[in-house]
Amino acid sequence: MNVHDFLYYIILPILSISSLLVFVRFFKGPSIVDRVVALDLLITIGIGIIAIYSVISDKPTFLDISLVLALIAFLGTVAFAYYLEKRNKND
Amino acid sequence: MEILLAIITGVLYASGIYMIMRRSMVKLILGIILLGNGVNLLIFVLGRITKGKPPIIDSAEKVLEGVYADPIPQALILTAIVISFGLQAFAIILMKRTFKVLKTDDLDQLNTTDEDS
Amino acid sequence: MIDILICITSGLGALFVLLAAVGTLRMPDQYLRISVNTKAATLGVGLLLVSAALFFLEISVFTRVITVIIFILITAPVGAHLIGRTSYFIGNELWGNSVIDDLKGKYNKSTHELKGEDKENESENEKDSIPKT
Amino acid sequence: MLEAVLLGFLFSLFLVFSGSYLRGRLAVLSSLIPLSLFIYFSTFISEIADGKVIYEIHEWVPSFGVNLSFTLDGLSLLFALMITGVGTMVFVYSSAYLKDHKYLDRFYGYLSLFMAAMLGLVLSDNLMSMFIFWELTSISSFYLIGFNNDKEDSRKSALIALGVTGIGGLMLLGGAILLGDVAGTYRISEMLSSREAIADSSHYVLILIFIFSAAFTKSAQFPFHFWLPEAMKAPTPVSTYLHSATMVKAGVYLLFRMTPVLNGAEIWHTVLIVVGGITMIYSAIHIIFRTDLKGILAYSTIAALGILVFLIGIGTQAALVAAAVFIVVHALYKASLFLITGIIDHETGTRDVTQLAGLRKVMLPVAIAGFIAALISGGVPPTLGFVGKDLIYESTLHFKDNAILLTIIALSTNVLLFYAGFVAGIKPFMGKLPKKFEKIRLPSPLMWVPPLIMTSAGLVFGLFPGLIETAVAKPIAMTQALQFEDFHLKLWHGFNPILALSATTLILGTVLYFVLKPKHSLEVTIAKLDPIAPKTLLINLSEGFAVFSKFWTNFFQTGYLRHYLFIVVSFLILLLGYLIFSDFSLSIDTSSLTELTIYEISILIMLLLGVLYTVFTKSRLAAVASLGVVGLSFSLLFLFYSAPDLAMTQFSVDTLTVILFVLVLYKLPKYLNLSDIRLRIKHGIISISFGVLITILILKVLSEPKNTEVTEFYAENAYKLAHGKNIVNVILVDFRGTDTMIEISVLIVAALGVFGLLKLKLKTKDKK
Amino acid sequence: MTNDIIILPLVVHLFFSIVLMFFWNKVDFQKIFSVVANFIALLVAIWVFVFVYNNGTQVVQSGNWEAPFGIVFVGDMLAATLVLLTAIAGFAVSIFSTISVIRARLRFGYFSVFHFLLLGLNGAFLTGDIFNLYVWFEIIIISSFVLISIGGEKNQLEGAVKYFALNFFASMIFLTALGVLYGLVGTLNMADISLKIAEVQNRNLVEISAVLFLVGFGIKSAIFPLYFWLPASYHTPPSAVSAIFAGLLTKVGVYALIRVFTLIYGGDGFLNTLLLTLAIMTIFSGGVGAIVQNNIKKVFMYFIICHIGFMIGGLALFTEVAMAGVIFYLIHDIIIKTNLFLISGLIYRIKATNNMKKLGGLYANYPKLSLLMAIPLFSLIGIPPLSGYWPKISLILASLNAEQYWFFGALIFGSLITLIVIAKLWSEVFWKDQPKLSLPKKFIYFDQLRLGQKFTFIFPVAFLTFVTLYIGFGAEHIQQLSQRIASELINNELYIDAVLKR
Amino acid sequence: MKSKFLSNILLTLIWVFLTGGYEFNNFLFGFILSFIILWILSGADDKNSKKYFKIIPRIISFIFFFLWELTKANIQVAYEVSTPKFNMKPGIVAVPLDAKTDLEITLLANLITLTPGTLALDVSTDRSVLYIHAMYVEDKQVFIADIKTGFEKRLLEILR
Amino acid sequence: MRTLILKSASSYLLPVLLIFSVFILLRGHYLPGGGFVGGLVAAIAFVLHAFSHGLDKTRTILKLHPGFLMPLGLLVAFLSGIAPMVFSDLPFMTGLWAENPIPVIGAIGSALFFDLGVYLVVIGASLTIIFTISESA
Ligand code: NA
Ligand code: NA
Repeated sequence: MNVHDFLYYIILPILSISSLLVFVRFFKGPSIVDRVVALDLLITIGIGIIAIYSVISDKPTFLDISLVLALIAFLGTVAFAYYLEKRNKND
Repeated sequence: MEILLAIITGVLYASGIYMIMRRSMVKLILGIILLGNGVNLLIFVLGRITKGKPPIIDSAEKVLEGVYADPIPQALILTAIVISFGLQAFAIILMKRTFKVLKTDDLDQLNTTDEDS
Repeated sequence: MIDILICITSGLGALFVLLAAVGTLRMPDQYLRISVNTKAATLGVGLLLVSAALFFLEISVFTRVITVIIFILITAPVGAHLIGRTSYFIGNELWGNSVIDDLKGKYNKSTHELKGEDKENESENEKDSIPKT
Repeated sequence: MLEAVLLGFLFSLFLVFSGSYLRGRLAVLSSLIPLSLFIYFSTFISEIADGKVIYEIHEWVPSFGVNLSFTLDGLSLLFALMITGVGTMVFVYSSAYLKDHKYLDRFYGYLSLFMAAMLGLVLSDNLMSMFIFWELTSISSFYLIGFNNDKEDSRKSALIALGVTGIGGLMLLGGAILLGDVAGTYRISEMLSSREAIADSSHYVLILIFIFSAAFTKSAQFPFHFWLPEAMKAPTPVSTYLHSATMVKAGVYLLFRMTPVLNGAEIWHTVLIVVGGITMIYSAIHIIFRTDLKGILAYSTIAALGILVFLIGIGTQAALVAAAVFIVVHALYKASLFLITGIIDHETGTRDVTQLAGLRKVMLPVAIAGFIAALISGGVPPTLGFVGKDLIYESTLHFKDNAILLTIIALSTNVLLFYAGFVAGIKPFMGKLPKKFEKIRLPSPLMWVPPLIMTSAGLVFGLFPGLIETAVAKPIAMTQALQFEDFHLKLWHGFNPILALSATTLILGTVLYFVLKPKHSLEVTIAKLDPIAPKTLLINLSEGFAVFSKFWTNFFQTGYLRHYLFIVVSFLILLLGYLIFSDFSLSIDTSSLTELTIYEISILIMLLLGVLYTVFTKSRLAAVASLGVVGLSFSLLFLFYSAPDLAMTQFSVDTLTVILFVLVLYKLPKYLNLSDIRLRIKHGIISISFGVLITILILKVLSEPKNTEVTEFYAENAYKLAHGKNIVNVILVDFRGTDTMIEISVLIVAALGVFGLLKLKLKTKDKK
Repeated sequence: MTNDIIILPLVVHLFFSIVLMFFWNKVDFQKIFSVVANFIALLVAIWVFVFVYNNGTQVVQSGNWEAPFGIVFVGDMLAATLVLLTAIAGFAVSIFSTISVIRARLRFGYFSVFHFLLLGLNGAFLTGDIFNLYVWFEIIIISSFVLISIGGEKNQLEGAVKYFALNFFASMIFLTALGVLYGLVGTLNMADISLKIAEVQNRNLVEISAVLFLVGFGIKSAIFPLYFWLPASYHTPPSAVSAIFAGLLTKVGVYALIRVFTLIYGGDGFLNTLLLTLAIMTIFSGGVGAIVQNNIKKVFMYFIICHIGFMIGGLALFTEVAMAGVIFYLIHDIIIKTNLFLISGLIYRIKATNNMKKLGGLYANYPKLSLLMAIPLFSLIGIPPLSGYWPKISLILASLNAEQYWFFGALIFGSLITLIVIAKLWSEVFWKDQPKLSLPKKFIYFDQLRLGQKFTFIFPVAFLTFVTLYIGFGAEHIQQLSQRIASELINNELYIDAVLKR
Repeated sequence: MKSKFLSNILLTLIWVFLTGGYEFNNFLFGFILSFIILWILSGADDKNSKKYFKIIPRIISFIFFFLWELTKANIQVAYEVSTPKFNMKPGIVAVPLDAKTDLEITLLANLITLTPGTLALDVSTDRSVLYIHAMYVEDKQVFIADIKTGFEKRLLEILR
Repeated sequence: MRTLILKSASSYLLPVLLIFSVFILLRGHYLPGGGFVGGLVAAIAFVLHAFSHGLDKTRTILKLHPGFLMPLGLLVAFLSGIAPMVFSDLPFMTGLWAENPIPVIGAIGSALFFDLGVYLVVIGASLTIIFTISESA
């Protein structure tokens, strides 16, 4: 088994399963906070997936996408927090 | 894979259409977004998909050769995404303003302009 | 050699990510979930990025990976702080087995001000009273 | 001739800008226009009587074959003289009748517009330009009927008249176009040579339907006649001019004109005789039940028009000559009677024949005119009416089928017309003058001289029928007949069945006049039949149609967005479903498809769940957050499928949208569970069907080959020619840079819109 | 620069919308500038028209990429004509806007967005690329969204929501069609598509893509049963906005249908039958709707729908005669519908209402103005020899020749309804005495305006009326033009040859 | 001036790292670019910075300390998450702050958050107290002492 | 939001993100990126700043009204589009390229200016939209 196969057959599936698990939390909630946290985590995992995928497909430039993802995920969290604080109620 | 993508596209269309037929304006906009995503996916899939070969010429090369993804649908979708973003942003604000003026987001109550006056 | 290193870093990374995922699923209250996922995921993703850097072994990739990691290290805790604070603010309860809650009654619901330690004793007694501003 | 036609138009145009000069006394000067035209056309009489036909062509829209080509022959000359002649009288009369009317200038404007249009109509040799003038007469009639536009009645009548003649106009258009198509020309004079081709054409019947519809509506034939009594709401000069003497005869004119072109088949004759016959009898009987002078005259006009159509239907030379003469007769007496009625109305304030009596004592000249008019109308010798009546009987008696029946119809009609003429022309002047009318004085001569002139003309022509014979009858007969047979008009034909019929008419008419007194009760009686009258039927029909319209419109235009979307989507499903299942063959080459991997599947599952969660969650915020999941999944998908740019953009945009949403959401109320379950199921079915169709569609397209010429060009030349290696970006900024330029403009406009929507708050005074 | 002459209208509008954005707050400057810009655009459009008329179809390959690899702009006679009409309508409406649109709205980018709208229209007419057409459509609809909602009044917002939702849906369907088409032929250049689609084996899929286009464009052009957004929204914004919408927005949908169905899907039996059926229903529904309305703007709106049916039906007949009728009607319709909405704005300024029941006495008080307004009204009906009459000759002839009696009936029905409803309108609004009503006091009535302001109100109406009169009395020129366009459309090889330089 | 110059250099370096091109031109471009950005942003922040060369060893030792804490605590959490029963004693603890500046407080809070088991929830408005959510609060005072002598002290050594 | 942590974090993030955005913009012709994403990143940087510091503070930093960036960007794109028409009698949007490529960015041409225009427009439009909403929120 070479690195490629290792990443392809072991790492990526683990990451995929992780994201599905997180999605379960997203689905369950119960608070909107949980969902926001889950979304944030999903994106973080997405960054990991991109990193591994850039290795698999030998395209280092994909890593830049992960930076964009990280940046925007952060903004999303900030916005949700902003909203929730203003709204002051659990929806 | 294409079959799954086709099904997902169908689901996106169906969901989008279902949502835009709800009474809540929020759902209308959610529906619009879903529909927009569905359309993008449709163009993408119909442009034929290719894995792991982005339409980027290697730094050492001068032409793109072999198997590669069709860049045209990508460019089209990019344009469509940006346009949809503009429209969606506008729609969201329209919703806000409408709620502010009409005090409701129930679309069924926005039915006076069709009446004769 | 480098391959083994890649396997180790990526394996650990994936493991931490999985850990974060399980933690997020299992932990009993929001604060714990936030707590768990912020670090585990940060560490995990960091390791995954490192494995990518190891794979390419190019200076440009290396700098890029460092940038992403630094960025995540800055944003993840700030995000956690924001959402954790918000969670408290909107009234999400701590897990039943929690032992202490120093924050209780410290937030002013209308001005969003947070009191410091000194005034703890006064405020704890009148936690729901409307503060004079 | 163009100048002659244009003169009226120019005059009315002139009045728009300087109408105020034409008030009061000066008004009578405007009758110089028709008068000069009358004189102008009179100069052609001798030429035309010699059998000459004058043509004049002005190119206008040759690509349509529509040109202003005029022809002056016996038929058009007769009408031109009538139009200008009666026109002169009416112009003069109006100057007194409407002396102090605020809008006298407008009135003259419309009137001369009408006159010009009518002249154009009868002079046109081109069917298309004839149609144009035809429509203009309808429009000017609309304005004239509605002249007293502050009264709702007038407006309504104007509308009815316009509606009925409007249908006819469109039919004429259809007929003209078809005829032009079949004959290869719109010129009537040239159509004659295609007579056979037209009769043999598959469109012949359609052409007849069109032409008949046009003629019958314009000339108030049963069952379209009802607009004419309605049109009597117009000021009396208008009734005189348009609705008895000229415009209503346009239909007759059309039939006359088209006779040589179209009368090749039996159906032509049958229809005209039947319709004309019914119209004659139907409206003649109606006369008995009327007490309003104008009502009586209106129905007698319809009857007269019926006679004309009937005669054209008979179509023998005698009948056509009879029709021609009758046109003159009718114009003279009916116009006079109308003018006289106008005088009575003007002076006494009533047109109720049961109240009018003895007026000869206060307005003798009017009474004289009325008397002569009644004689002409009754066909009493030696008036021209007698000549006309003779000719009618002659043609019915000698018709090949059902001669007796036709004669009886003609006789009954004539008797009733006799009665009508006497009631209108004689009765108001006879008997004892009621006290309330004693103070009445003879009005201005401008009013009573015109009827006197016209009736005298009727008398003179009666005494010298040769005048009419050379100027009217023969030239017209020449325009109609394929083989002209010579004839002579005479007062006295000797004792024959025709004379007997004429005598019978006079006797029966006189008896009827003395026996039958107009009574309101009769009017009430006939009113009972109103529910089945064509007018009522049409009004009911149009009201029913209005109800239906409302239903139809409201059925679709409910105001509910979801309803609109539902229809639109259903329609699309219907079309797509039909097409997809009409050729349902899915042959997907699975080997050409990309393989499945676990990470793709998990991303797809996440995408799917995210979408479904967005749809079904009860929390708006959760739905929005779920969109974030969808965006992420998309982004990863795009990455896997070699679209890094898309991945970046999709994700950024989705997140930005989510942020916008979040910023706005807290101002909005929570979801309410608004739609009921049945609606949701209905919409669910529709949505799912659509989704399924889209899926099938995608699979179908994927099973087809795709042309890659353009893609290959980009792959080959992106770097060489456009200096870029990221081909997607090269497409965006270079190959298809224009798209991008507009795309960012869209973004700008959206931003401007957002800015305006949120910042702009209209103050109350700003609101319009 | 003469090579690129046909895209000058685009350059002008884009440039001026940029400039107008820079002078965001200077309303008076914007007014002058916008009118000047539209005047320049008008001159340019005339130049383009004359140039194309004399030199035939012009092709500009943007980016110097030869077709089908880049985006081409194609100035054929149809496009040049529509560009000219857009310029005429735009010029009139911009003048009207300076006086009729309130300052508050002007301060929020009205003119800039207005120029973007005109830019979009011109682009849509000129482009030879199907995706580029989509993009132009989007700039059109976003501008129209902004214009329809600017000011944010209750009615406007209600209308805007529906307008938005259905038009967005239309765009999505358009994109879907595009995706399917691209998936089949792999090209976006319309001329190229026309050639390559002939090679597609699966004709069923070709028809499906056509139907998708039909629905996408059909919504925009307001055909049955896709028009509902129009009566829900067109009357809600200021009249100047309604005017440009009425004149050009639905017509750009018609244009797209014409272009696509002549160039790409020419003469398909199923499609033509479908189009014809829809046309008949459109005429019927529009006509029937017009009967019901009491608001003059709404009456005009339903006539927009009704008369769209005329054009769609003509397109469906797919003969040169019919097509000439369609083009003539299109030319007539753009000017007349724009003018009618300007007129409704003028009436509103005079009486503070557009409701027929509340209106009256216009003829008594404003006789000359009334007669001026009567001309467009009569032209709408098609009173000969005014402009609406001529195209009917071609349409009727074509329908009878094709033995499409239902369509013929629909034409007659539509014309008759127009006649009756307009006559009713005339009688209510112009003839009837002004009913006694409490009128808003704060409103600035027409009478209270200064002479110059009055002139600014009337000039655009008079200008468009003059154009209408020219179309009517100069019908020979218009018909020759229409026939030329029709022939170019039916014989689409000319277009294809010009674009692909074959 | 000095701090600005330093930020400028820093940004230029980031640019060069990002682009991975080490030619003079790229340095120049990066310098100009960051100069422009700093110019645009001028007025946002004006903190003085000093003694760069002294603190580098401290930074390095701090990084190792941090990594150690990170690993240690992660294992702890891993154990917690992967075993069926929870042994946690969570709670929110108010920790008085010695850190004063924005940067100090922020860094401290972030570092605390990044190490497992603790989450810096918020800083009181008067900046006197940091509220920390912790998974294991056996004894509040011990916990506070750990934080103050561990992270805070080391961090302040670097920053001051 | 009154949180010190976010506030100071975003102050430090802002310049880094801006530099990153320019990076994304410039490399677009060779690698994934370009004006649109670059512009979005820049816009997001400012939005973050606005969330933490308040709009007014961000405005003072930005100096220009974001609305001004829209016409400016469009003008840049427009000029790069018509430059070939005006200067070289070439069709609209024809690419003009400098002889020698420079490092990092690669060949300098009108396409680059076009992308710069896109970048500015995207910043302007996004910020206009978000700022407007925040203000009225
Ligand atoms: Na921690
Ligand atoms: Na170019």
